Amino acid sequence: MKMTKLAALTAATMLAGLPVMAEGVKVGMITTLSGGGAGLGIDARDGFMLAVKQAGRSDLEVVIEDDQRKPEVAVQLADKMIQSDKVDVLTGIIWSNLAMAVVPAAVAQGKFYLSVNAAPSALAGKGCNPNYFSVAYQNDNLHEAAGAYLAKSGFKKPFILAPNYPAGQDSLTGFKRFYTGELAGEIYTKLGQTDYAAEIAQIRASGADSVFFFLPGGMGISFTKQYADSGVGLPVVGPAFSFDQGILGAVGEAALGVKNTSQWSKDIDNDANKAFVAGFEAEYGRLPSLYAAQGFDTANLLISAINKADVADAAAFRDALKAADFASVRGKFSFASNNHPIQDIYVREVVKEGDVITNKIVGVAMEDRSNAYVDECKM
Amino acid sequence: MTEPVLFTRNLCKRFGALEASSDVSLDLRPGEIHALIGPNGAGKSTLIKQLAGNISPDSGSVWFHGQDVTGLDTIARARLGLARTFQISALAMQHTVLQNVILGALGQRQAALRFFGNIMKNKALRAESEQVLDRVGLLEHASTLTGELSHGQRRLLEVAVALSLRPKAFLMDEPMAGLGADGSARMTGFLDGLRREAPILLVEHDMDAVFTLADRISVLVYGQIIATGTVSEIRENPEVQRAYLGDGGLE
Amino acid sequence: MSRESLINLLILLAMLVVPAWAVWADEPFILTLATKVAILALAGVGLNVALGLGGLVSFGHAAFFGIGGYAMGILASHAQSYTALMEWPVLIEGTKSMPVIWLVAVVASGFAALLIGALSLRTSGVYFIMITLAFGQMLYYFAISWPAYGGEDGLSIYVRNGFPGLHTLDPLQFLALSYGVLFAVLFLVSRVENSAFGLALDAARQNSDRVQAVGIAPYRLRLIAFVLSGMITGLAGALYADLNRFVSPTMFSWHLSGEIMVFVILGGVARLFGPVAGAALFIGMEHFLGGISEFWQVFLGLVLLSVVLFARGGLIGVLAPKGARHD
Amino acid sequence: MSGLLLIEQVLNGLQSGVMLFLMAAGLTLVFGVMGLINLAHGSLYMVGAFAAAAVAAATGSFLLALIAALAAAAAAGALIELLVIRRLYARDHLDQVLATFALILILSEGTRWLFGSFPLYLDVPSWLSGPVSLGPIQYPLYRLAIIVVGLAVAGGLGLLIARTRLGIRIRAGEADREMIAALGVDISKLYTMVFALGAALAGLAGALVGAIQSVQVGMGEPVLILAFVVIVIGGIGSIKGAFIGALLVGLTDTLGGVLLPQAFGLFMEPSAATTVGASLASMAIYILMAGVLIWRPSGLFGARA
Repeated sequence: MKMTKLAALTAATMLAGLPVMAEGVKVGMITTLSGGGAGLGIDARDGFMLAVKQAGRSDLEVVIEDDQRKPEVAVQLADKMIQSDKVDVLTGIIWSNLAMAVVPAAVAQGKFYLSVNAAPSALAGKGCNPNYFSVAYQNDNLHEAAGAYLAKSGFKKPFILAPNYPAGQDSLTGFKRFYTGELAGEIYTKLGQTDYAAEIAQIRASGADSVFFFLPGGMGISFTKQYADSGVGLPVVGPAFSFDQGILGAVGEAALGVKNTSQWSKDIDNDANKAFVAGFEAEYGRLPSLYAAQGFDTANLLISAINKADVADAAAFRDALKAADFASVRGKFSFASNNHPIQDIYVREVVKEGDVITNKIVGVAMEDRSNAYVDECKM
Repeated sequence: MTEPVLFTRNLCKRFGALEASSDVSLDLRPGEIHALIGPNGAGKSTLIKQLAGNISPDSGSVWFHGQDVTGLDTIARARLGLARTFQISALAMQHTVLQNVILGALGQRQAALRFFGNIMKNKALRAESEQVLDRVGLLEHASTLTGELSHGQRRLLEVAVALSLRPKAFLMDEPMAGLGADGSARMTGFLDGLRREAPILLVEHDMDAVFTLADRISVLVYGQIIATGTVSEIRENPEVQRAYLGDGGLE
Repeated sequence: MSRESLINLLILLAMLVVPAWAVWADEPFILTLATKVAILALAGVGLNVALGLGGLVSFGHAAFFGIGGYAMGILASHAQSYTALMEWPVLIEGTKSMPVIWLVAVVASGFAALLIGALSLRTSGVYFIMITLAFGQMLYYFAISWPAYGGEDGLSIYVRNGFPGLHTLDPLQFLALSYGVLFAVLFLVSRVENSAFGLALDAARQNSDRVQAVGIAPYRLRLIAFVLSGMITGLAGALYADLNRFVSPTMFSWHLSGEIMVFVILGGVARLFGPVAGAALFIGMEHFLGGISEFWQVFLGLVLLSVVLFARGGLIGVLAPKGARHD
Repeated sequence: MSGLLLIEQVLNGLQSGVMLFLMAAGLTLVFGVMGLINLAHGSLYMVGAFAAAAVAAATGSFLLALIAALAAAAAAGALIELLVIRRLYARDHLDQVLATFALILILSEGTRWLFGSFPLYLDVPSWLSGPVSLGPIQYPLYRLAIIVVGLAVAGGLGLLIARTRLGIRIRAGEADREMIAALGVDISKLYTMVFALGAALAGLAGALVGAIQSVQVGMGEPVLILAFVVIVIGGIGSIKGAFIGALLVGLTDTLGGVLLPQAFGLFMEPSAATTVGASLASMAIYILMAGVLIWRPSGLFGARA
């Protein structure tokens, strides 16, 4: 039985038995390729591999494995990649809980970890590490931006909700960091909940003037559709996750007009981004998502470091990464002292372009935003 | 007259409109075989279940060895020494014949909660259980899986497990059921000797066996005991003949 | 020697040969994989006490696996951050010592099994399957939404806990330790199977009326079996947490209960080495199929399905069908 | 909380309850008649939703999509019954659990193979979208429609079982398996039909719910667990029990999520109250189920274990 797609990607892996070239870099990508959350991992992988392909380097090998969105599987894959594949750099994890399981042990063993998405606060503050870089954001950023946007736009009484798990709690905390006014209500929903009728009824009854929600994956699809159908009609703002390209197709017109915060959008006006969007569409036949953009940037950051330093010289390689000397699809991009990005965060609106429902930038929520944990990080 | 080993006082049990036991008072005296007969649906099974403790009566009481056991369950009654055989063989079919008997011996000694030591290598238990198997003539099958036994052999094994409890009384629910003429004769011979060890309350359809074995017979019809007496008393009782044996009489 | 013993011996041999080969070929990950097999097999051995011997189809054994895991996670995280677990009424500190963690894991999961078992054993058949599932789900949602120990993120322990005289971070030494625990438990379980308790429990599975009629309470037998089973699975949970140096609520998920059950069925229900064979087969398939296709779970499903339909009694059941047992 | 809001929440609980009933009815029938535990029932729910999304995308018609969901799920059910399930009737529950667990893996990943890894689009049709006024309450029309359809199906199923020949055979099969063979009924055909009927109901639920939720791989599993909770509470094999159980679970889940955090808010500070309340709410239905089983070990209307 031959599965061509992965086979091609892992073909390089098959040569692992050969002696490792002195200057070669081996990357282990652990990401979610099966089950309900597979779309995100596939996008991150495709974005990453697009950059690798464009770079055309023979000294860069990528081993890709499916974590099934299970933390213990991710840990075991990390062990495998470190012990058997002898990778230098790990990347690919989408979910914060998986990152929490993998990253501390990996960096403790002297490996580099470049995050394509997950960036929990624990790894930005006290648990920061010189070998750990988040290329995406710090988890709180998009929520902070949503709070800042609502405050700036003059809303007085937002209703906020998120699932009852650490990332959800971080989300509402992040929102409230930049929105300090009155709240119409604050609720935690069950993780994986699919019916939000009860919450929507509460929103309707609360006298709110706007709604902020963080409901990743299928939860956001369900909420958006049900909210649109309820006729409540208050302005909605959320982080980009629930309005990303992979998801908009499933939400459909229910999402039109929703504002969402993101550090990337396909209409950011710079050459790198234009080339990326066109290249991704040509390669895979679909529009890129936020995760694809993050994967693409991660690979380009890595390649920029390889160009400057030998991975065997950890200190030099670390400095090369930290310089962030690559053309980010986001335009401006640099690392704060805790290895998390300093970047602009935009407000996008969901619009219809021809037949395609997609996002358009309508403003900047925060400029040169770093993160709240810089001072806690001692390294 | 000696105190009965097992007796009931005014047992009543209803299932909806059906009166399964109606004011039943019955006793089992030391050394006797007391047969309980009656047409199908007369309430024999319900009565046995109340004696064994599977179901509790609506009113009335069950006494065993001078103790009111009405509120006790099957397990507690078995521990007091009431050994029961089932109408349909209830055995551990994947166990060997010997293991089934050893289970009985474990129950008798209240020794099931021992977690170490190979039970099949316990010499005392083994010897005792093999002796019981020898008595019912199954010793040569000690290592056979119970599921591979013939029907008749299973009935004998039921009796052997009951014996291993060293009971103070037996409750036997149709031990002859499904046995051929040979098997019945063998079982009859065996039970005949058994009454000296402990009295037997015998529910049985096989009238030959009943008339051969029983010291006394009680006749249950529509949940009521209509007569109790010796074999000849019952044979001659007109009420029994009318109610139970209307067509054909007792053979 | 019976056929089953011969197969057990072969399994034992394979368990030793594979790591030896891995060391020779310098494939340390195979050692990690073998450790995973041993630990999950241990969880299966635990379930098999309830399932195989007691006939109790528990669909909630992840509860005990998770409790064992969290016993490790909570104790080690307190030791790691030098904070006390409890200061009043008695001072309880965290620990990084495996033997202490194991003891806590076994006691805690045993206690949970006592509670869950005492309530669940009032039901039987499908209801028992479902009520154990419900208890597992209850703990799963509790673990997710309980913020003190990481919620859905779980807890990371940066350094594997210690065992006197061993360097536990060394894959080979940790494998040896896991094997040691597995073999000790297998020995213990085989003793229990042959004991008076084992005989009575097995009889209660086959015919509850019979056991009651000889004056033994099946409820008590089953409850003890369930507790023993929960304790073993809890111990496996603590080891598994140490293997990953991480615990999370997924250890409580019903998928995990299902997987532990799959190990047992795949290898052979009520066979001493069944869970070992089953776990090895399952993890082997997971590992190798994962490299073939993104949709490897389809093939895993097909293999499992064929085993149920065409290879009754699991691996050991096919290789050594149960015939007459002679003593 | 105002009375009006409470009424709205009760309606929401009712709506989620009737959808659960569609799922649970098939499970409980299959168990009652064939004695089979089917973990793959949630996959049939997913099949219905995917079929509906595919047909809606191709034709634009929601009604056609519903018909497609019914047909696809029934066909998948019949196929699964013929190929796999019928070999399992004589097996113990353990084998059934393993085999249907394997079916979940095959169906879920097979669907992803076919439809890709991204959620599909399925929306409420325009003629059912938006809210309607029920006196002072604004309530989404589509959800009202779901309640009506669910109750109608429940009624229809009740009639089917009480009045039709198929129903008589189903009841006979529940009471005594040998008896219906003796009646000269082709038992394997009956089993296939019952299984396909259960699958069709699950598929219908998947399509109806898919329009307001997310059509994605794995969507059936949470519902499956809930449906099991329902039939266990109601008593396995009892359609009436499934109906009562579904409403109980729907209401507990919905109202628990709303009321518990507020109840804790009475004596705790707000953020702790929401956390504790939400934690407890997520366990509420399992606590309900354990409670019912401890009180009545064979469920509310269960006859046999």
